Amino acid sequence: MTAVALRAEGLSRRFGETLALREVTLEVRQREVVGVVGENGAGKSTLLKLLAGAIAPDAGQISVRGAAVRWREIRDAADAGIGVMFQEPSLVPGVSVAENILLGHEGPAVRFGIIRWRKLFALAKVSLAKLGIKISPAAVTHSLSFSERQLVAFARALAVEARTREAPIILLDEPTSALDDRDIAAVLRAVEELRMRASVVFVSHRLEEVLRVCDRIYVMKDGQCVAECDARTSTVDALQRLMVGHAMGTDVTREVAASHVEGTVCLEVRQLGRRDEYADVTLAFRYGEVLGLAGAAGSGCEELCRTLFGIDAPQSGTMLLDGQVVTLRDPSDAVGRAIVYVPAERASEGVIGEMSVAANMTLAYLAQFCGRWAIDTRREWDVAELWIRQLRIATPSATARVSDLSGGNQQKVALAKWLVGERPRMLILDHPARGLDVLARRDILAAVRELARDGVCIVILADTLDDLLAVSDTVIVMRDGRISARYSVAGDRPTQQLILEGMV
Amino acid sequence: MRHEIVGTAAAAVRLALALALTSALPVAHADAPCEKSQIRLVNSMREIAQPYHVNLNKGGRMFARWAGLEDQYVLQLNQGDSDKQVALMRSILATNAKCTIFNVEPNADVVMKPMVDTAKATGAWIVTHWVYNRGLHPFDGYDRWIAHVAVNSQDVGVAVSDRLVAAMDGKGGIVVLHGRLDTDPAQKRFAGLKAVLAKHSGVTLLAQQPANWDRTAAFPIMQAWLAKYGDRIRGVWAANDDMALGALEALRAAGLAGRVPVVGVDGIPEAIAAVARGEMTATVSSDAFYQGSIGLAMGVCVLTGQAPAPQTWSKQRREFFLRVVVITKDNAAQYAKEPEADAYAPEWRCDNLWSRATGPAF
Amino acid sequence: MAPFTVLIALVLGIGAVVPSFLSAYSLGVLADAASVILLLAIGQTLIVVMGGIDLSMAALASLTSVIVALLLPELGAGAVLGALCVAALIGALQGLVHARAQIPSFVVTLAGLGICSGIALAIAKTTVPVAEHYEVVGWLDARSWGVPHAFAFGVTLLALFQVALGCLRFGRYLYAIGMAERVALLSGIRVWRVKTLAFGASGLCSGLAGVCMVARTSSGNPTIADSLLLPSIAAVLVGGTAITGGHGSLARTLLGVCIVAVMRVAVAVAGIAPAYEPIAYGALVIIAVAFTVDRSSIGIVK
Amino acid sequence: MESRHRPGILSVAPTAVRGALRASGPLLALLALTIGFALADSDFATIANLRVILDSAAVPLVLAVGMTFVIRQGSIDLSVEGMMAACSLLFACVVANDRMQVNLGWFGLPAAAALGGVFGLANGLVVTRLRVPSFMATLGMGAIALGAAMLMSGDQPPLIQDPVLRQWGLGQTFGLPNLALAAASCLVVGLFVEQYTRLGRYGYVIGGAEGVARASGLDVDFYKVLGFAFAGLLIGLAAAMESARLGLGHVGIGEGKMLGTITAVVIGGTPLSGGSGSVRGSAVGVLTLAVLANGMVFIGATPDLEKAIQGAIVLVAVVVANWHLRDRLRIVK
Repeated sequence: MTAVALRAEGLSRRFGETLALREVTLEVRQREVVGVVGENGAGKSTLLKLLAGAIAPDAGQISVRGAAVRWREIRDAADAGIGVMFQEPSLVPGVSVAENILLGHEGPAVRFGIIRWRKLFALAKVSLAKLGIKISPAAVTHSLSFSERQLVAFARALAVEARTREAPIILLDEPTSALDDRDIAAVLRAVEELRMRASVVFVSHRLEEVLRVCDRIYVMKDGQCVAECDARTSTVDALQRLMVGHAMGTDVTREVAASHVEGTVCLEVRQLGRRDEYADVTLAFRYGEVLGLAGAAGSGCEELCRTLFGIDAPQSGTMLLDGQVVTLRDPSDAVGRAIVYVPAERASEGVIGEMSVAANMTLAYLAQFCGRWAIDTRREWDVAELWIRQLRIATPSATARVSDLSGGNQQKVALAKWLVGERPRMLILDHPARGLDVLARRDILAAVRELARDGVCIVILADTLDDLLAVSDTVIVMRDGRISARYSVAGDRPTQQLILEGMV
Repeated sequence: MRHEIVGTAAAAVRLALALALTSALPVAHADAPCEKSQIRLVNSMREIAQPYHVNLNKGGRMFARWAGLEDQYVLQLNQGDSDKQVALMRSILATNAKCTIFNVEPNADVVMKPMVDTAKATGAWIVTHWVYNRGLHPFDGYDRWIAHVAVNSQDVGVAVSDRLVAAMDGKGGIVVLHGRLDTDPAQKRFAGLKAVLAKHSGVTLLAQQPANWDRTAAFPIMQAWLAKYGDRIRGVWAANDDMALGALEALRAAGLAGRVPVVGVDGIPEAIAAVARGEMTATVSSDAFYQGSIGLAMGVCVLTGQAPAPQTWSKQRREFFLRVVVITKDNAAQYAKEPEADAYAPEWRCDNLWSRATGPAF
Repeated sequence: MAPFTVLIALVLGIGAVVPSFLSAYSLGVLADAASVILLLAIGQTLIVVMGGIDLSMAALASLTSVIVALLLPELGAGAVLGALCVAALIGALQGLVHARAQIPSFVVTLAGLGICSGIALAIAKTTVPVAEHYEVVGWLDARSWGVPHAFAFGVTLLALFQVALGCLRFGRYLYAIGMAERVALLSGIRVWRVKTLAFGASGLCSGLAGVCMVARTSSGNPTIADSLLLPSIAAVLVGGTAITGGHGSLARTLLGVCIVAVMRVAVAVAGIAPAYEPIAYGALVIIAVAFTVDRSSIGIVK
Repeated sequence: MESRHRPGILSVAPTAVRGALRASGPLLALLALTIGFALADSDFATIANLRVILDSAAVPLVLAVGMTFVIRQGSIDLSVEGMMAACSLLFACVVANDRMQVNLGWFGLPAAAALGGVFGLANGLVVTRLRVPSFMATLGMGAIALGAAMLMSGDQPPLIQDPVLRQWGLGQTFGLPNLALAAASCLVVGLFVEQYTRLGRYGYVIGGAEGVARASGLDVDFYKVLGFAFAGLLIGLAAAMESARLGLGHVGIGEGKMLGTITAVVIGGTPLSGGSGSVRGSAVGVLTLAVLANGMVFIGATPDLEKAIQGAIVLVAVVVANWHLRDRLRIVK
């Protein structure tokens, strides 16, 4: 058995009323990949933050290569050879990729206080090359796509290698959550390579991945470490049982497709076009129907949704809402016509972290919670309580701050925002299950089906084709700004392969 | 409450007055309103970074020392904040109001009414300077407002403008730097210039700009004018010395210092030196030392009973224009050095407080 | 409540040096001096909570004072109402330009500052005294039971706005915009309307400040309130409201106003030599804010 | 399991054309303003007047270079006026003058800059150690510096009598004002520091995402302090330049400079929230204001309305320069 690289013993951490982590003990040996799995809110991210020195434990002890350590800040951990990639891609938008990768460790590229850009780019390239990705180190970070930023964050965690003589310890929190297959493969390959020379803690909700790359797996539940198993002998089902206490069904329950009655048209677009984004899009969105949009980046799906929500005006074509020609001036106009939107980046776009759960839920339909003059807080809380129950939102109370909730629960709050008032006509969902665990994902997708059954017209951009096929009635595939294929999920039974072919 | 104070104060003054009339003694009498040790002298002004204000303060302190009241001399600075000037006055009057004398350089004319009203309400004594206070006069029921010592800004404007026109031989273009336009001196001094220009058709006003009494603001404006008008500028008229000196430096940069006549107002030492060197043509002094001290002198005379109560004074003695001096190369040497208390002592005497009055103001 | 402690400490500290400072008279004077800053700070708080800044308030107050002073003899109370409407309108217009043209509030209101003071200067030239119909505004300059009416008026207005912030949709939206404007936009809130309304309200507060200045000086003047801009912003921040938006309250602003008002005269009253006054003032500002900043809810101090 | 490559509909990146336009907005405003004045007054577009504009932009430019660093790191510096006063007095007192028997000659410049640096350092320490928001910290420090200046000023402002320094302040070299050349060197230094040093790069990081900066182990406080100190140095230098030009140490030397500098930086494209913007943009902002002030003198508008006209022009110029950036989801504070 090889030596222990990182050991945590009896770590506990409390956030306000919630005990996020309870006496967790974990051990990572040299050249070992350790998986940590658990539902959202099980304490995985908190554990990683403690290990990385981002927050201090209330109790417990961390030791690195046998020596007890007490970190005051992340830098101390970084100096000890710990590289970390957090779940929220924490990059600085206004500077180059290279600067982000080497942030705080530019030393080798600085001589006499002067930054030598060529050297800096070269250093960054080394880290990027390990992942086999082609992003220019000189690119400004805010011009990158979401997945590219994710990869840059990973590259940053790897950059610690160049700085330590010891074998590095790499902590990865959901490194694959927003990536496509090619990039996921690159990440997993990189982790495999790291095994040769480093120790890795790999947190993911994609259990197949975890089983593939990890040697040992810790299972967390409610802030505790409930099991430790050998990856070679474990299975997805076994892990799930340990995580939630019982076996999971295969997937989202959905109605038998045959019983689906075609609803009346809610929104119709005719020959819609905008700049070089999309052209000649003619589509009908029906009440009670979930319409999934599929397409690679640049296919025009995102841009079309922007137009549907009134963010960008179309340059040609017409939109008809309930048969009437309509022009959406801005998002508030869309909301006024009951066309609503759940954004992808919930932390910065979906919810206000510093406001209470109740205030977030009522933000959009506040007028309905007002008496003659004032906001009726009693009613506000009642409705919030109702939806907390309905969507099974795990929160201490309706007055808790949303930022204290886990990602899945935040997403539910973002969804509930559109449900507390009258039913919206049309609901646009932008990657609603991104970064969510199996259970939260199932809850969200089930809620979407439920809404469709209630007659809401739903447009969804999904993270995975799995999600897309699980929840949609109709799938529209777009390529180069045009619709390349349409499928009725119940009738055509399109395979993932078929849809992929339409996309590229 | 307020009426009571005023009432009793008025009664006291009437009593003092009666005694003063019956008594033949010229010195302080037993029933003077205040003991000397109680008297507090307050000079309220903008700041003490500019030479004019430095001299105001020096004049006040010089008088206090001369009168043996230096320990009771208080300086209040408002840093250009009118509201603060009033607030400061009101704060200090929490104690010993009736023996406090304010000599006020108003930050703006709007502070006049609140300040004299405060004096009226608390029983403090006040002498004001400078501004044109439309419809507001010490003799209209303000027994504690000893006097308003005004400066005839229009005459000042005329005086410097005359020197400027003379230096230009009565022809050519001039440029004008205004002070803060909402202030009375800025408007009146310019009115004086316009009056002079009306008589000299050879002199034309090329351009005018406000430079906020400020040297740094005047510099780039003068530069721009030089670029635009070049040698068509035959004279520079500035509403104060600070701006005149800023314009002078711009002229110096263009190699024109001493070749284009410049006039200003205030008589600050630097300007007097520039006049002596021949780089400025003229400046006008209202004598800050005198302005900083005369109000305090009046107050002490009244409070020690050496002068009768103000309401018995004639209107001309309660609101009058101050004599000003035009400083040119001829007399610059005379004003170049700091004056001594002895020079002012005769004018602080209680029977000679109006030696520089040139007649009723307004 | 840290700002409260600081205020008490300040007052008692000065009281120890200058006992007369604690007299009812002195405190009344203080409240009186604070009243205009208070009115300006109320409006400023609304804008700062939203994450913006309004540099035009003092100039707008000056403009209002001029309008009131010019029209009072002819229109009486109508002049006050008219001037307040104009002030609110100018404020709202700035908000509209800020929100619709998407120009930083700093730039819009800075331009507004120039425009307001320019117009004030152009229509008034210099001080406009008020004699006729002074009683329409004069009551603001009087006192009841030692409390200056202007201050009482300011506190009442502050209480009203505080209730509005806490109970009305407007208040909720204001904080939402301050905390996460993007979320507010995506939630269908008509952000531009809220901004226009908020700037309109701050314009109204400026107008009221201008009216108070007329009452206090019985005249209008194109630069009458200009020196109060920085103290009024300082008051908001000293109270602990974050300039980055989303945090803070009017209650904090009230304390901030009191602290600033005390500091403004305290240094002079305490008898520090004039040349050392700014130094003492500056040090006091830093020390006071070091205690009052609400670090628990403001993560990053900008 | 299949998955796709998706940024989410709100993070669709702006096209290259828009990005380019975004950067050039302030420059367009400057050009439009210049052309406007040139059309309004034929004497405006002359070499002589260009010199005047460059000369009048010199001191504001030095200030704006420093202010850009402070604003970009998410702070603000309101101590400009007080600090300029103190540095100006110090400068006048240590070069040949009519009051003190000291004569450091050219070393007066570094002395003034050093005093500015010290005040800047103090600003930074108050912000980072006492955690006082920079708005209030620098407001207080400005008052302290002003007090110090008043103490140094005493009864009479010290007059500078060093002919070499006066000539530097007023004269020209190669047909360009000396101060404009000095300011241009400051601009070059600013560009270099911005691009090639940690101070410059971390400014973007700290202003853009202070949390990330801290999480990455940057010594955020150190670089914030450094940013303030750098701005302080330049303020000191600007004060010395202005003093050399006017020939004295003057308490009011910075009057109006604080708001002017911040305005220049903001219309030059650096948002008050920090994280982006460049010294280059600020230079454009400074030139815009210099052209505006100069053009107003040329047009000779009625003094009463001048402030109003100036305000209106700034507003219109900024609105026009930014109109193409309008977006239904754009956040502008």
